[in-house]
Amino acid sequence: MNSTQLLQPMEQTESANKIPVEPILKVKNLKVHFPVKAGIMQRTTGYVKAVDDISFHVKRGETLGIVGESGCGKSTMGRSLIRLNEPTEGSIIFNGNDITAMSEKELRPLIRRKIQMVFQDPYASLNPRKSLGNTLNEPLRAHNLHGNQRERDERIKELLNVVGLHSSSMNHYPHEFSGGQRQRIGIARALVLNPDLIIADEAVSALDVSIQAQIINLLEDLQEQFDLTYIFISHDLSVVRHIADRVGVMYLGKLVELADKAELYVEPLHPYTKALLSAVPSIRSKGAQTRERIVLKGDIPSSINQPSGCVFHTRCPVRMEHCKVAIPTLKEVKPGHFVACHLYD
Amino acid sequence: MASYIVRRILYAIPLLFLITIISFGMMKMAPGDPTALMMDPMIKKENLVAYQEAYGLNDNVLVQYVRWLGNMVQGNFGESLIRQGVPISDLITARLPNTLLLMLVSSFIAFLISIPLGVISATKRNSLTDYSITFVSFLGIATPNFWIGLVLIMVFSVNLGWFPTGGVSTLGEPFSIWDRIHHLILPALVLATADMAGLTRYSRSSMLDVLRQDYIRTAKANGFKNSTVIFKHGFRNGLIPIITILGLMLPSFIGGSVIIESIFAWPGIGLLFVEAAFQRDYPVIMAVVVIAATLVVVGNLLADILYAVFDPRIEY
Amino acid sequence: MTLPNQVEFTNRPTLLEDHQLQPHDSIWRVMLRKYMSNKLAVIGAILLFIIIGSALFAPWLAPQDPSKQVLLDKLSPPGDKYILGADNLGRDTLSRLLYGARVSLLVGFASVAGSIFIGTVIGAVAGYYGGKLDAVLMRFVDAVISFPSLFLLITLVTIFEPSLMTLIAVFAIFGWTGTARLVRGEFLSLRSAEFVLAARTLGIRNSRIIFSHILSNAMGPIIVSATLGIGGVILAEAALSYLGLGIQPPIPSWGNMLQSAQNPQVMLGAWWYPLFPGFMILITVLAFNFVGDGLRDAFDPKIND
Amino acid sequence: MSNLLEIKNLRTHFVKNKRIIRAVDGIDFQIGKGETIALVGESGCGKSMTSLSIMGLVPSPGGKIVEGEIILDGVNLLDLTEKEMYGVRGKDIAMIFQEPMTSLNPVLTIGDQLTSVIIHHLKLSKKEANLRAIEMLELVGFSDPTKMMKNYPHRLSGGMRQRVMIAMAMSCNPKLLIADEPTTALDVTIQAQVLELMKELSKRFSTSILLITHDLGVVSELAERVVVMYAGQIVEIATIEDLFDDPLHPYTIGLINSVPSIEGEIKRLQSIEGNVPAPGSIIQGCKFAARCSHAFDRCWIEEPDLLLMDDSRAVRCFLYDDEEANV
Amino acid sequence: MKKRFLLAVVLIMTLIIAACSDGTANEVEKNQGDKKEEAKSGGRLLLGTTAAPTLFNPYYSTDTSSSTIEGFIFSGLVTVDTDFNPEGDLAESWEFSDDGLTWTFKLRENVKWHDGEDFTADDVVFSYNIPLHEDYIGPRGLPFEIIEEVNKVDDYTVEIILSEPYAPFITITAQFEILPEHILGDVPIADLGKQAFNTKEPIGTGPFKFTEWKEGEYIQLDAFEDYFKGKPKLESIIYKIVPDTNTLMAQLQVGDINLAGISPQYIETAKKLEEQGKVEVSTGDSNAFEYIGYNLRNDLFKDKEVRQALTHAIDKDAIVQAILDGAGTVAHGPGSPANWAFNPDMPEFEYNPELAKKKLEEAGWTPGADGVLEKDGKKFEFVLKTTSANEIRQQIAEVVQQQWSEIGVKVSIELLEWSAYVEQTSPPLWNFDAIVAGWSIGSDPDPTWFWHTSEIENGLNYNGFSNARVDELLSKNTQISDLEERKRIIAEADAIVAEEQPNTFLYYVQGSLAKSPTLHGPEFNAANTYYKIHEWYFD
Repeated sequence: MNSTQLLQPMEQTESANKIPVEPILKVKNLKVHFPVKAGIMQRTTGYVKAVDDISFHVKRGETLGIVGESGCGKSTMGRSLIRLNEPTEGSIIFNGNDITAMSEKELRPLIRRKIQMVFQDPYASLNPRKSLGNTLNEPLRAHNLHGNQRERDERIKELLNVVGLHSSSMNHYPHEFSGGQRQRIGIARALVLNPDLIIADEAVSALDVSIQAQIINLLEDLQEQFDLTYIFISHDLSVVRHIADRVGVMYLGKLVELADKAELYVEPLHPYTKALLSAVPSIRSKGAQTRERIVLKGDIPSSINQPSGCVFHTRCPVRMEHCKVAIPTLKEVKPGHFVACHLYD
Repeated sequence: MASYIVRRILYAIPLLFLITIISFGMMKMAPGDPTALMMDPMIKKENLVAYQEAYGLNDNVLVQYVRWLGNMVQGNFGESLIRQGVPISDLITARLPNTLLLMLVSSFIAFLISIPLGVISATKRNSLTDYSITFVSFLGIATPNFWIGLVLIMVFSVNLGWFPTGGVSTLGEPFSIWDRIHHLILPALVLATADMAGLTRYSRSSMLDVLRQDYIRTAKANGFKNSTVIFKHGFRNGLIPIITILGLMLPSFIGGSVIIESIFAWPGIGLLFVEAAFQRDYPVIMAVVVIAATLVVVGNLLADILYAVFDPRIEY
Repeated sequence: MTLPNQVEFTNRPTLLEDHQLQPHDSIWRVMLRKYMSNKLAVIGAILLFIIIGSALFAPWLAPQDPSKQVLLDKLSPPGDKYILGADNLGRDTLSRLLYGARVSLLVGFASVAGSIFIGTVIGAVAGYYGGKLDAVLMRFVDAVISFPSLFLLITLVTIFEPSLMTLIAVFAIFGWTGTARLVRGEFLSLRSAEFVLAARTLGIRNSRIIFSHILSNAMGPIIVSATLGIGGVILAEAALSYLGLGIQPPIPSWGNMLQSAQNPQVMLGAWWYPLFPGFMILITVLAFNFVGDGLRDAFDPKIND
Repeated sequence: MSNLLEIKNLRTHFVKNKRIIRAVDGIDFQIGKGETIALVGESGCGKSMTSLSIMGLVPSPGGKIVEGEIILDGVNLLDLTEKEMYGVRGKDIAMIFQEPMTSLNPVLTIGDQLTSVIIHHLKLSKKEANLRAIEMLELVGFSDPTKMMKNYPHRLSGGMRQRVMIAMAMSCNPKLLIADEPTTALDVTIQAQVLELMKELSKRFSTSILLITHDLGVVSELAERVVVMYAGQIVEIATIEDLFDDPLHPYTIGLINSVPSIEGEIKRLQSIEGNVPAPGSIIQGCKFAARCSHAFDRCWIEEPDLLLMDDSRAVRCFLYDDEEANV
Repeated sequence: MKKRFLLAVVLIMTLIIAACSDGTANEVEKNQGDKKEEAKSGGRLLLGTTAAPTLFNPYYSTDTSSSTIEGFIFSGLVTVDTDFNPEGDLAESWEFSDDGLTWTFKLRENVKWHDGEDFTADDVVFSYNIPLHEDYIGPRGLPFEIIEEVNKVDDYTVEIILSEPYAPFITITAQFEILPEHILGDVPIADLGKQAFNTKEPIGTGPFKFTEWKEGEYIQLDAFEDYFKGKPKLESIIYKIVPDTNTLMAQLQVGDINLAGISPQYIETAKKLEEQGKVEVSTGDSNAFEYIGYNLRNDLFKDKEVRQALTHAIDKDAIVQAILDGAGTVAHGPGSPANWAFNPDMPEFEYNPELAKKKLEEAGWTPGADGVLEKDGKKFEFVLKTTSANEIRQQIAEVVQQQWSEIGVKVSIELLEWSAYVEQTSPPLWNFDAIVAGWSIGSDPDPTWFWHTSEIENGLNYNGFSNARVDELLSKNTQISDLEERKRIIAEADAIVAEEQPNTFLYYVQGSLAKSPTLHGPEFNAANTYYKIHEWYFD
């Protein structure tokens, strides 16, 4: 296999696209709980339910956006999908393989090559002691791809080209690059093993707007070019609207709504989604009417003491009595539109 | 906070346990026979054996440890090998107050001098004052402690006669506070110098850290005078990390007492330790080492509690 | 073959033009610049260079055999015959200082190397694997740290006799706790750093992550603490020497040279004798501290000026 | 509308690694009484340094205002002594910062921090200051202000802290409130709360606000006029309507177009190529030329002046230079 | 200083006051006598020492400090005067039977214990029976092995029966003071070592009674009004414990101490102080000698000529001058000039490196390629051990190392911590080639301990020296009560030893005592520095 072939979409992927088949990733009842220790003996007194009973699937080639405010568990969820956080319960099935309980050794050929991550902080996500070339070379060596160093260098140069960096920058160190350039490096690193799925965790949040647009465009181009599937995690609803095909909304570890983006942004069902969307300040332009703003009262409850029943009931403008007691489940209320709210029971 | 304190205390227990194991283990590594020193080489062999038997030196190590630990928990540190018949606890109770006094006073001096210096150094960062203070602190770190002590004795006690050459009080004189203070000044000062330098450096960097904080900017933006900003808003925040540092410095502080007490004939546990070490009086060495480590643990505990008092963020 | 969509990127030739990239600085050069801006650190480095150099070349630099005694010349003042005077057995102070530097520095470097090694291994294991292992190891560290080091040193030295090797071993065995804490701290924070997570998601092996990713980034603080540690060991050896428990004569170390001058007779009558070893200790420890301080700033990514 | 604050040719420079960084490189603008004006730009454009210059809090040593005037109500603040500035900061000009989590002193109670400001500037008694503080807390929406007074900052969420900061800033009836990225660190729903609050307060006290932000959405919510900065200079000044409807400067245009919209679909984002120039880099000609798709020869050589288009409009671009138009 | 019997002075590790007896002793006494009338009583003696005592019970303590204080608190049957002559203390007089086996002591009447009780023969019987008791656990058993039984004849007469004639016996009675039977009589012997009596409330018949022991600081003793030789003139003695000699000297200089022994390294400082009028220093030979001891089990040292050659190579005079600042007398054989049995006429092996080389060459040792002597392919190299606790011996080792190297003998120095040193050099290890060491001679000059073959296996004859003639002479010496006869026998033995050179005898230790000029009474003395302490006084 020569280096250029690797950059091409996998053949079987292409054929797989034609037949509606298994989703690339299926997540069922995923829970990630962290013990909370308190008191004199430091007993575990409770759990932070960072991710609490979430199910969804990701279709090959699509971009699934996950939005939510800080502390809603979206990052933990993203990390648990590649076992950076250990799932407490539930299952994660990637390409038909249940990876929930695999050993690191089993994960290596499968997940460590096929799912990659783009991180938020362009400064912290690169090893300051490694040159760009080293950063990209290391995974190739770890997986014994591209036999010799010359081939690997070729591959790295191409990759740099693909993400819009000059191949001469191989010998440079992270501190010599700007934030936007570093994020390109982060993307190059995610691409180096030719993955199927990329989880982008707040991948553009730390960037200036003008640079943010460059990176978003780049991600879109790459998706098309390499037939990538994205899980795009962000707090920025505008960005998610732009990039995602389907969008899930998280609140306190729960997935409260999941729908195609067209539906979700135009006709949100969950009161939280509605409030969230209305809260986003937007550029006033002629003709565009300002939507009615729903200002939620109070703060997001701490995830240690989650409210009973529906976790949103403490701030919900339309809460009902039984919201305090009964936990709503995620139901498909319209085709492809899931919501967890008692309003739609 | 109560639960926090209780937790800290409980945490100290396994620590103390480990400390006793390490101390005991060290002693048992000793190759020489502790009876060698104190024995008349003309002793009868039967007597020697009887002696070793009487002191349990021939028992299984574990048995010895458990016996020793058990006794110690009850405040019984055993008896000195050299000073037969004298309970070690008597030795310790006679000496410990002196050491504590010396340490308290010298840490007080260290605090009184080095924290303001550190703060000044930080607020006048990169000025001549800052450089001078920095240089002097480094000098303080680099100068052997005992050397300062000897020089001070030569100059102030022997040549000028301003201070006594050592001891806690004038022998045979009736107790007087002034006399005690008079004896305390030099040793406390020398013991303080060692850590003063470090403490100045720490308080400087701690204060620098604080002065970089956003809330300092807030205070400035609220129109407070520089001095108000530094003392009301900066100082207390700067103090908090220093409390921890103080806890960390405790071992060197207590360790320094060994040297200082030797130089100034200060009858504290440091001096007791040196005497015991030279005499290979293992039970005493062990007891002092354990006491010293316990002092550190207790000191750290106090620092933790103090920390919680100063920092409202500690609540659990 | 050409890449599809490559056209997309061709309109960005300016991306890496030189004015966009900061001047091609290696990290080392950046650190060197930061280091050089600290005057005291530069002075310290020069001093160390001289001290270490003269220790290495002691046999060529020393005017006399350091153990040659001319009893009649005991406590000679500095002068033509003995540049820095002679000691209480009529040995040349300068020569002994030069050879003493070897011993003092050897003790400093060797024991710190040992303690750094132990501390790094334990700290790394505790920090990387965390959990129960971490708790147990750290309790142990806490316990060891609770012993005032001088108490431990004296105890062990009296037990094992203060030879050069024992001293080095004892300093190493009880000097590692600070490093262990430091390394553990670095590991704890670096373990969850994004670039380490990235390495994990790329399937890089644990051993490689530990060494190539985490340790290389923790090297800065480790080197700083080592630098300061050497100064500390030299001081501690001097303190032990004061009690007669340091390096034992006739091997000259600055500590025992200073110790043999602890005598009012000498201090009043032959001030030069204690002065020079004392001065060497002072200067060397000072230099190590300056260098350590400079390195700390140089390695600290927060301080940019 | 008379001007509360006039900034004339302000230059604030920094020395870093022996290089001079022109953080603020000659800016002029005015803020009217009761007006809310937004200072917009990407990181490193000098907007925060502008606000610190107004406050007289340029970090020193290193930073220095080298030229210009900052005239508040007829008084040039740069002529005041440090002691006189103590009376201006917090009283005439108040400020809130981006990081609510770290901008409050962790070891003092909310009450302490509020009342000390009030006592300092309004010379009230302890008791009166307490009442005033409680009143302010109520104003910013705390339901139990008395209890809040005894709280320490670490118990509050980011949104609550930002409210406290606002209460503190407003407690002495400032003429000008400088809000430096006040909502950037907050979640959307909390941001909405804080923005509502600021709107309400500015209306109620007719305080002028200088809003510093990179978020055009926030600008559109709050500001009446916008000053766009790039590389230490003002590139465009416009009313909010003009800016969004008819941006003039290519940078402004690029900025607006690179933001994805929550309202509707854009097929592809327009991005501004290249990077924000590194602070301290010396650029000949127009500072934006390297990233500008309209750049022509002159842009690489000459530096354009800020052209006044009309009373409320100015732009720094040769595209609008009559000379060019004539060519 | 009766206690300096034997072993106390294995421990002359550092400095401790040694004793002397030169002709001046009598004169001093006379002077004291003259001044007696005008002497004011009172004053506090601040006695400085670097060694803390352990406990005050002569049957259990082994260190010098404790012995010194025991000497103040208790009295023995006899004491020794400044010339080592036994003098009655609690015993008024004594006599022994012709076979030398039965000793009868007539005790002084009207002697009071510090608590007011009367002293009687019961106390003597009780005390001397302690080390004889089978439950006795303590370090002092050996000297009593000679005693068969102790009998009370009447309230003031005691009879002691020995198993064999033993001339030094009388000095044993000087060394072990009498304890109060009325206080300790009921205590089981096994527990005697741990009694509070020993440390908190010792009761004796001596001139000073115990008042306070301030741990780590000092021991205070106050004058005992009813002391049987008259109330001491000094009001009190404060035995001050100072951690090191530097401090001791500093305190002496400023007057915080008014009496202290001076070790040789500090003699020059003391002399300076004397010039300034701050102290008065008295000096004399102490009853001890320093030497380099060879392990005769080692082949290297088997040849007498070789040992003599080694001695020839050492410049003893330089050592005395340079290291001791002259505070010592070059030695050629065992013994001490301070002692009555000293033989001033022993074979000498003067400093002569050339002769040393020659002798070694005759013995087959020729220089090898590296300058080190060789014989049959074996190099002349060995380890010289000494203790790190003694700075002077350390320096001697360094000097000797160099001087030997000049004749091609290669020596490496090993410094050992004190107890490890004792352990390694003594039976049954004898793990040494050569040592730098010193012996202090007891009140009785009997050299049996050092040189008799019977002392090799379990005694102080660490060298492993064995000489038939010496054995014979030594065995005789303790049987003879005539001093002149005994002196002649000991002199002959010492001369043989000197000829054999199992040790290189380095020098006779000189001791010095510094006192405040206002203090009258103390003079350095090898036999008993504190002789008649109850007559000391301050101006």
